[in-house]
Amino acid sequence: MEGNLSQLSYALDTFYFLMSAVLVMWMAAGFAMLEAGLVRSKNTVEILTKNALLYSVACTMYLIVGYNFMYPGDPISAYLPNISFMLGADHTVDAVVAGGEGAPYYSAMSDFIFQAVFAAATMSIVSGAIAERMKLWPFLIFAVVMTAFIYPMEGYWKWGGGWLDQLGFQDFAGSVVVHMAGAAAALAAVILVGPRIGKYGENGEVRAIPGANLPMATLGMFILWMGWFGFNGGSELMVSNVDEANAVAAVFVNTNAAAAGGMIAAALLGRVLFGKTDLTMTINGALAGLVSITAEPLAPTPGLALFIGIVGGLIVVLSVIAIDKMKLDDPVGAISVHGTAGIWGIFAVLFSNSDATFMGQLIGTVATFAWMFIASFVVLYIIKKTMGLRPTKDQELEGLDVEECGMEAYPEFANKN
Amino acid sequence: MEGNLSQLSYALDTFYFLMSAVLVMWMAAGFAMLEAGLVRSKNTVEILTKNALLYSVACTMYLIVGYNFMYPGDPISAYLPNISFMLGADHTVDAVVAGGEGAPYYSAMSDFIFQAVFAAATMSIVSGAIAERMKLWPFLIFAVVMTAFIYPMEGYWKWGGGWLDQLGFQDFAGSVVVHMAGAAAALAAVILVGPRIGKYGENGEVRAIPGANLPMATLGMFILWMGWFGFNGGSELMVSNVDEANAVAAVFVNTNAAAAGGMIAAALLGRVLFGKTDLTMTINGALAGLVSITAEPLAPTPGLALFIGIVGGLIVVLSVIAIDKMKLDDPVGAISVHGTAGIWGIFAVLFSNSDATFMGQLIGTVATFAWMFIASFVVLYIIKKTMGLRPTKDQELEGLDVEECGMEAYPEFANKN
Amino acid sequence: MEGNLSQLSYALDTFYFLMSAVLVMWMAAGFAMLEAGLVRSKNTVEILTKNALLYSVACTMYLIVGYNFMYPGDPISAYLPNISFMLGADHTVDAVVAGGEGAPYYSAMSDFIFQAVFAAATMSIVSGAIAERMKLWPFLIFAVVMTAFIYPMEGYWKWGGGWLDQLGFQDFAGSVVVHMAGAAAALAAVILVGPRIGKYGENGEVRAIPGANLPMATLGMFILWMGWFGFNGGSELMVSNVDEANAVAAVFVNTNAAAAGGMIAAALLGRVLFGKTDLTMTINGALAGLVSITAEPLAPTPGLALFIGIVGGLIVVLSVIAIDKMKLDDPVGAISVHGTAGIWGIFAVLFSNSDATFMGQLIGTVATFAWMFIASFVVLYIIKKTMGLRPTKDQELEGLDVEECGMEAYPEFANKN
Amino acid sequence: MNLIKAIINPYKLDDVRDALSELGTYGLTAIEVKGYGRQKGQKEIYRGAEYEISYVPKIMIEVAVSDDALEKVVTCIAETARTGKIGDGKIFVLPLEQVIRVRTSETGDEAL
Amino acid sequence: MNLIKAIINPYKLDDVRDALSELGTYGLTAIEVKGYGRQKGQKEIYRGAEYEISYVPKIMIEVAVSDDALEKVVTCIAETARTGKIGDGKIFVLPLEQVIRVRTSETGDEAL
Amino acid sequence: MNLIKAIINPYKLDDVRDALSELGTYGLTAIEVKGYGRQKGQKEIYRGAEYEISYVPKIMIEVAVSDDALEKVVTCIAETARTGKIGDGKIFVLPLEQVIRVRTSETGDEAL
Ligand SMILES: Nc1ncnc2c1ncn2[C@@H]1O[C@H](COP(=O)(O)OP(=O)(O)O)[C@@H](O)[C@H]1O
Ligand SMILES: Nc1ncnc2c1ncn2[C@@H]1O[C@H](COP(=O)(O)OP(=O)(O)O)[C@@H](O)[C@H]1O
Ligand SMILES: Nc1ncnc2c1ncn2[C@@H]1O[C@H](COP(=O)(O)OP(=O)(O)O)[C@@H](O)[C@H]1O
Repeated sequence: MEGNLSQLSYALDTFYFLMSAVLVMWMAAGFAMLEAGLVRSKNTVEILTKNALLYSVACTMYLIVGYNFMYPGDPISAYLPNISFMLGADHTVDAVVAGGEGAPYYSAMSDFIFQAVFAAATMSIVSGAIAERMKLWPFLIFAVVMTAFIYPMEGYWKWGGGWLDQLGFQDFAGSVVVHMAGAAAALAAVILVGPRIGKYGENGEVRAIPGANLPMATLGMFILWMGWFGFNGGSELMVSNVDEANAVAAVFVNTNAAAAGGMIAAALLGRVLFGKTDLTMTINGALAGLVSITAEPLAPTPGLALFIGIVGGLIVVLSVIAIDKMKLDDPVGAISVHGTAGIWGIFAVLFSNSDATFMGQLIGTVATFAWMFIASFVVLYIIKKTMGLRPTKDQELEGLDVEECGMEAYPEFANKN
Repeated sequence: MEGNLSQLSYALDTFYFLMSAVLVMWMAAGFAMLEAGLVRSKNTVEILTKNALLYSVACTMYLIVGYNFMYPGDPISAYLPNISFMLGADHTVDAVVAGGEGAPYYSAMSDFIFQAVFAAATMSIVSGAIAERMKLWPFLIFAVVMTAFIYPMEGYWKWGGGWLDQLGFQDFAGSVVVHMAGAAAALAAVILVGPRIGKYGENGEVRAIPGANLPMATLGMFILWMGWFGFNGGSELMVSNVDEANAVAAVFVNTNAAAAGGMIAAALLGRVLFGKTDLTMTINGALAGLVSITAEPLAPTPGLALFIGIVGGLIVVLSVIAIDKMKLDDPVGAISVHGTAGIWGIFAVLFSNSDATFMGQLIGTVATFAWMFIASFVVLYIIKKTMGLRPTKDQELEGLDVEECGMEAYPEFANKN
Repeated sequence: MEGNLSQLSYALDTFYFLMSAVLVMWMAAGFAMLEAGLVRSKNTVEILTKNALLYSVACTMYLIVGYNFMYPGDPISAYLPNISFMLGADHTVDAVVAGGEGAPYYSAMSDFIFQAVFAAATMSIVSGAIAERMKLWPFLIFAVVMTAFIYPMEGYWKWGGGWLDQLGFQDFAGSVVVHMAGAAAALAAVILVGPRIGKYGENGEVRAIPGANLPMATLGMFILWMGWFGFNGGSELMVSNVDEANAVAAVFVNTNAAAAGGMIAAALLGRVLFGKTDLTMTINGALAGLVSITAEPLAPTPGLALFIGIVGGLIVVLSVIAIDKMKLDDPVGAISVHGTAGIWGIFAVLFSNSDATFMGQLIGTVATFAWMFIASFVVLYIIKKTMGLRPTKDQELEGLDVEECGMEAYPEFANKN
Repeated sequence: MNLIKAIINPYKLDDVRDALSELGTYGLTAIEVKGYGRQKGQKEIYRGAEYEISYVPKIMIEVAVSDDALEKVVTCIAETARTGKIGDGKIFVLPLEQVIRVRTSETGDEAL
Repeated sequence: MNLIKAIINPYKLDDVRDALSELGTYGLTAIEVKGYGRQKGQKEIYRGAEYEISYVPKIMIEVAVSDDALEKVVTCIAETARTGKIGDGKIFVLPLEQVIRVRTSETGDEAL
Repeated sequence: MNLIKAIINPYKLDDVRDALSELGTYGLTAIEVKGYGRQKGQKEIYRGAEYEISYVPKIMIEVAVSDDALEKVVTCIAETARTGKIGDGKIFVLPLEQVIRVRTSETGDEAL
């Protein structure tokens, strides 16, 4: 009887996990649509191919080794996890029914799928930043290493119980562990691959390169927003009692509030700065709000969550402009949305979570950034020297779609200039 | 033990609520795609921006004051709620475990998010009706008042336990409280803002202005349909026992049946009237079916639900034509889909719900319409006289995208005529 | 107390079923976007109309008679089910609480909606294969017969407990019962309707007819992938205890792994064969992986699931080319994705499910194929002789959109050649 | 015979066509073009970077007319398309050596 | 030299191109245009309101040819594009004063 | 007066426009065209079937110029558009009988 109850509770938590995983998997479509909408039509097929394949590569590599590397049975040290392959067996009924401290309360398989889509999300951040000028297969090879080792390494440090966790670094759903981490890798890639032809004039002026399909980009934002309920909501890891259910609900409310605040703030700031309401900035604002709250979507009151989102929305607009000024060409604003806003988010934890310390957050952020940036830089550098990262000038002018995929995204209407 | 069971039950109902909220939030994307597909390309960015921002504004205002205004702790009277700000604490374990009459059985936070997305849906209805000719910020200012007070007021009358509820007015998930209410506000807006340039010829003939991207519009319909399972399904408010679970399942079946019936009926009627199968009418038919069943998706047999949807689908086609003849320019058919079909739906309740009375339904409909129309009209009139609602003739001819947002939706292919 | 527990468990299973149904319903949008993206713009409105209406027709016919025909109360024989109309009452509390063998553990209504969307999926497979050249209403009339009788008949043989089930034929979620079945019907339609004008040159060379909107097609793939978690995950039929929860989680992991493997394999093979990475083949690869694992997503280890998907991805590429060589014009590759990969999937069951026998799988596949192909062929042949299946040469050259629907998908930019 | 090429504002196309029909000139071919001229496209800002939508969307219509019709067709187009604002466009007249109607192989004025 | 402008049905483009290649004329430029003429676009209904897709989508091809090639190129286009139905289109021949091949600065017939 | 029709590579459009402005020629009309010529589009494979993107996307610019400006405008366009690679395009010069500025009814050179 009691056993049946814990079984039912196990079932509910597992189901909650699986639904969250579905929502996070859906974010892959969001990134794909967002990026496909913000590039020029001549590079659309290629970015779609990248987004589709990176998701598959991430899930595959994470299954083969990444998951175990991030959550090792017997880590070598608090800094270094351990390698092993594929997944183990799931929890037995007895283990669950036995109950007591640390008894399993949801399926290990559901945990894997939820974690796997996080790895894919991290990689999706990179694809947007290097859009329109990086070759497909070199990118995918990077994705292999990234999702098998680079991301799982720092993931282990925090969520795998490594040194950052022991140090008290607080990151609920991954403002830094996922988002800023992805942005750091993106930054390394952007530096190594360089800006798109024509993005910066001789006299160093910044040139606008409008995206070809803004409805698509807007759809991408809505998909990401929807998926984020799974991203943050699922990160509570349990829903099966009153306190946990309240917690998950609070996470939903705060996540939504921060996104709303970020969008409104970015739209208003854009209106003030540019005299018009920039839809792409509005989109970035909502995403920045989501990233900002991801580090601590539970503890804040909805009012505070709204505030955290608003600041995130303001920051992202300024960050996009600043990063452009630094001649770092980021077509979709990935570095600003996931990086800058992620850093804001990690420190905003201090407002509401008393377990967080300034030093802890600082060290966690710096360490994660350093690892992700350096490791990505090295791997990409090797790829650059071996297969090369960038297509030829002519290929880039003609567009990567025909070059890489031999087809056009809109063969009947696009005019490729 | 017993306590654990009620905790688990609380968790399930809360989770069910949250999943429903996610689906309803997703409807915001549906409205955005539907409207973006049915306008001309030169007004696409602007309608997307409106849809994105109105969702954020609605969630924010509803959080700050709307929710409390609609569900006041201490209402002033059955006609007038009361003002208070932000959300209170969630339910305690003790209160839940204590059980007994009126013991809380799901998280208050989950209730809020579910209610908030309803407020956003109401506002989304307006944006479609005034597409292509209303300035962005005046629209958003209206959205602020609408979601903070106008909608919550009549929401209080019925769902907040106000006079319409006491009067026995029956509206399960909001055919009138949400949909017709939104349509009434839309009607006020359409009258004040006037038709698009060129919509009606000198000799009063009605001119067609085809939407620029029908796949996008179709996607919008599917998204809305999907979201409606949360909209109606979640409105049962409980799933945690056999009767409730059966009820939610019945709501799913009936909602789907009504949508299917509405779509088929509208497609056939269009085929008969126009000689061709009008996709946009087919889309409207499905949505009209959904709106029609929303007032009572539980009591009808699936057969009756199918019938209610079919009638809704027939009505919407005739309504679209009639409203056009009245020179009320509604580019997406929002008034017909949400208003006309909503009224049909509220009276269709009489077929299956014995608690409903003709007078009750009539009074509820008239009162809601009157309030929504008048209040919206007044607010919009003030905005019109102060900041103005409409862009200049040249701006409208050139398109609102460049005027309001400084960018084009499809810069590489659209030809703006 | 015990009763409450079984009630709660009933509620959870029902809710799990409903969420799965929502995901499968969402697949209708996936098929619509996939097909709308892979046809030429001049046939886009028509394919969207087909996809929208076939979903409604399927749900309606399945409600009226199809469901009862597939799951008859008193079948005539193991080969022949029985006809009856509409749905019966749902389970009573007593029946559930009574417990014991075969006590109902989830709502019958939730079962219906889950089954209904399967019928729609089967029909969606056909619409893609005959895209750009089959008249709308004849297609819909076929959809009526298909979802009312043709599909339910073979569905009864297996899932309704008919002879194939008694024979030990194993098909977890429908690699054959749904997917290959749909492909068989599609094949009959493709043969009867013939290839698109210009698809095959005089000298028999195969001409490419690129799809007009690849981002749309990619979105379709992601939607289908997402929906498949409901398609396979829901087919476990229960989640409410540790073993079942683990099973559902395993299904999620395997489904995702197979899709990922299929996509990567197809992309690589395409790269090798064509020298470029064909996005449409990459999409087909993911879908083929999903179809392949659908016959047995539970028993395999994730590693085996990955392998099954990989083979599915390789097969689909070769199949698409082969079927084109046989002058069977299948614009979206439906026959290869659902048919060829489905057959692979049904035999792949032998790797992991000891209950499956080679003969059992063979007979089940052959019988299902034979029935679906012949029955569909006959019905379509009658329609062809009476109303005709194909528009005139001029209409086809001009495009079906204007002919059938009187409107264009992208009136402002498409150039119809 | 002559070929008239007129560059006009897109929203004037229907008016011009109607005006021409009244003159009895039914045939014409319209082409979407981007115009650069005195009338500058506005400066816009996209994600913080300035860019000029430097062209203005225009429609170019081509009408083949007989010598004696030339005069009135040109004036007709000019008057209908005129708004007095910069960007009204231009009309070019080119000599036309031969016209063939594909369907009938008629040539010269009969082919118009 | 002459510039031939031919307005044809979109689905005839490939045939015409092939036919011209056989004549040894490789170069041409194709432009998507909307045609108005005897052939009326059909009346359609959108959401209950009538509208005429009053134009017909056509392709205009421009081919520059030497004087002696003119004759056979025109006939070739006309014959390939002809279906005998209204809407077959028209061919215009304009005098061409000069041709320059940008790549090599060749002019005149060599530049064709 | 003359009408210059130049077929150039799309990414050269801005350069050509800037070059012309420096010459003092502000007005021009740009048209998206598909070019067929020596420069063949590549063979591609779509779902296993070969197809040739047989055209190359080009931009055709039309500039009306006075007789004395003709020379330098043509050279200016040719030099700016030249890359030396096949596909650089062609420039055609046609006689222009008349030009009218719609807004002011000015005609002839003043209208340019
Ligand atoms: N010299 C020219 N050659 C070709 N087209 C021109 C020329 N000058 C102007 N145009 C076309 O005429 C349009 C209107 O010219 P513009 O100077 O803007 O207005 P207006 O001539 O009325 O002052 C331009 O957008 C361009 O398409
Ligand atoms: N006077 C004209 N000037 C320019 N283009 C014309 C003229 N007359 C016809 N056209 C073009 O030729 C196309 C075919 O003409 P139409 O009259 O429909 O067929 P046909 O000439 O074969 O009877 C039209 O769509 C239009 O693009
Ligand atoms: N005879 C012609 N008539 C019209 N346009 C032509 C002709 N020959 C070439 N063109 C145009 O010029 C473009 C460049 O010509 P191409 O032969 O490819 O390069 P190039 O002339 O530099 O060798 C072609 O794409 C086509 O648009």
